[in-house]
Amino acid sequence: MRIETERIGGTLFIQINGELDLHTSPMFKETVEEKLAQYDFIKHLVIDFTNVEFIDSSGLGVILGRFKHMTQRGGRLSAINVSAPLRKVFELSGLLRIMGIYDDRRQAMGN
Amino acid sequence: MRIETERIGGTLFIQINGELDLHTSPMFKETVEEKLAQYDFIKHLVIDFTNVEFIDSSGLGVILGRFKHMTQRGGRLSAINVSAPLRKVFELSGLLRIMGIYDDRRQAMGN
Amino acid sequence: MTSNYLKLRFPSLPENVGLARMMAASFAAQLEFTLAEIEEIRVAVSEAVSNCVIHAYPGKPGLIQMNLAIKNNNLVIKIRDYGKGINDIEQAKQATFSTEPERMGLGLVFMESFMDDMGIESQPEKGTTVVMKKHPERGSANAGLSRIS
Amino acid sequence: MTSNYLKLRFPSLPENVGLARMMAASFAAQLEFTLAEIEEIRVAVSEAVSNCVIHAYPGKPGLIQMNLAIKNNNLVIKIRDYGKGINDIEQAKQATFSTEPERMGLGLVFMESFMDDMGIESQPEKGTTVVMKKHPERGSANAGLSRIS
Ligand SMILES: Nc1ncnc2c1ncn2[C@@H]1O[C@H](COP(=O)(O)OP(=O)(O)O)[C@@H](O)[C@H]1O
Ligand SMILES: Nc1ncnc2c1ncn2[C@@H]1O[C@H](COP(=O)(O)OP(=O)(O)O)[C@@H](O)[C@H]1O
Repeated sequence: MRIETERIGGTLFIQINGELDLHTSPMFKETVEEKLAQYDFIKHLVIDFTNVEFIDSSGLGVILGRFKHMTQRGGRLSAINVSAPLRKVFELSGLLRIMGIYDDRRQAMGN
Repeated sequence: MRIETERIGGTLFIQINGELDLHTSPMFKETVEEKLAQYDFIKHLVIDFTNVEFIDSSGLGVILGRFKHMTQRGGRLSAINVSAPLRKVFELSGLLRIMGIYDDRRQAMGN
Repeated sequence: MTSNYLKLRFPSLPENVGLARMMAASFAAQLEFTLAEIEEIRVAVSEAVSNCVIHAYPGKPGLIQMNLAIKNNNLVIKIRDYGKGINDIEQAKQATFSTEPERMGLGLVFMESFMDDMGIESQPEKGTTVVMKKHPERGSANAGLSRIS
Repeated sequence: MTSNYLKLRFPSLPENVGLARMMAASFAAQLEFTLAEIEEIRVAVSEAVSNCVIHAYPGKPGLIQMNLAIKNNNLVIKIRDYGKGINDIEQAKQATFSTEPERMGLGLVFMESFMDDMGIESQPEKGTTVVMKKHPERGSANAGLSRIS
């Protein structure tokens, strides 16, 4: 897995490349938490799932953890480019209902 | 593995897609031998390696077998689009020395 | 015809979760599963092997056995550990139940949802065995057709 | 740190040659092999497992064991069968020597050329064990650098 981040104002864009599972999710968590600690004005986390080849409940767990953290600090988390196979596990896990899911960056920013 | 064949006059073009090993080489052999039996005027076999993802000595063995068959019937065999990793096993096996290796169809036909 | 099988033994290291799911997917490709079904198999195996890593051997890595087999056009996956075991299997199966605060408690739910059949046997301090089965939807239709034609 | 291993058991079916080489390649990816080195590993494993399928168990399929391990930044591959065995190992290793008329007699040559080290033990009617080792060229350089920085 490889993670790219880009901050524009109070929004942190995160692109995950590869598989998000028990092995790789700690690295995702660390990367995001570091940025959130560094810039306390970040209020919106936008995670791009275009290049996510796999996710299981360990991966969903760290996404949910970041969702909770953003809510705590009065912000929010959006997911973009969630493909059909990923959507299924998002749905089963209940994340689909609580998270903002958008088609692309622009839509996520608009809401 | 998937094989495509195209006959133009006395030349049979064969495109191999996938891996040529112990499991798949019998199917390659059958396909070629069937065509050779059907059209006895085929004198040139041109094998396109563009989409060959793997070859080992079992795969090289059936290529050599077809080379021998073509020589027997007074014809020849050419290989085209042989990538660097394949070239190494072609070289080690001695096939590189005895077979015609060309960049593309046109070159193979020209010689 | 000898029907195929693949038996694996590896230590419960996080990096092996990905290897295990890749091997299960490659083995499963012998049957006529759709890509969506292969995805479901990958998730189920990932969950079962992750459970061995986190719950069965929380301290240091232990042995995981994964047996893959084809039986009557079914994929059968058996995943076994010799670790901590599960006290109450019915409770463990409940959605969002987890003995680890940071986890979602959805692993067993995913395994049950994505496979046709899932069974667990466990003994505290002896270990846990999970058996999962899946039948290719398309494969059964094709088998029918080829018998007719 | 527990160093990683993967032990496999499967029947000597031709379709398992591809599975075996894919598993070896995926396991090897833990070390810093180049793509060209991974290709060489795939060929070596393919040859060794094909030999079990054709020569060790010519009649009906038998058991193949493949053990993969990381030892001191080396990939160690052990492939074992309980089949026919080899009468004269030195002769078997010679280029173009084969007991099968249609085969090239290059399997053992490829294994020796593509791996850093290859050893064979065999007993007629008892079986054959091949052990191959390979060290990533790049990995050794990197290990040095990371120690310095
Ligand atoms: N192989 C195992 N060994 C020991 N305990 C297990 C095993 N698999 C599952 N469990 C127990 O069952 C509970 C529920 O598992 P699961 O649904 O996969 O959720 P999670 O992994 O998120 O906790 C775990 O929290 C654990 O207590
Ligand atoms: N696992 C094995 N079991 C029995 N015989 C073997 C085995 N591996 C190799 N041999 C013997 O060694 C010979 C040379 O092997 P190899 O160099 O791989 O060439 P090839 O497979 O083309 O015959 C084989 O023809 C066979 O007689």
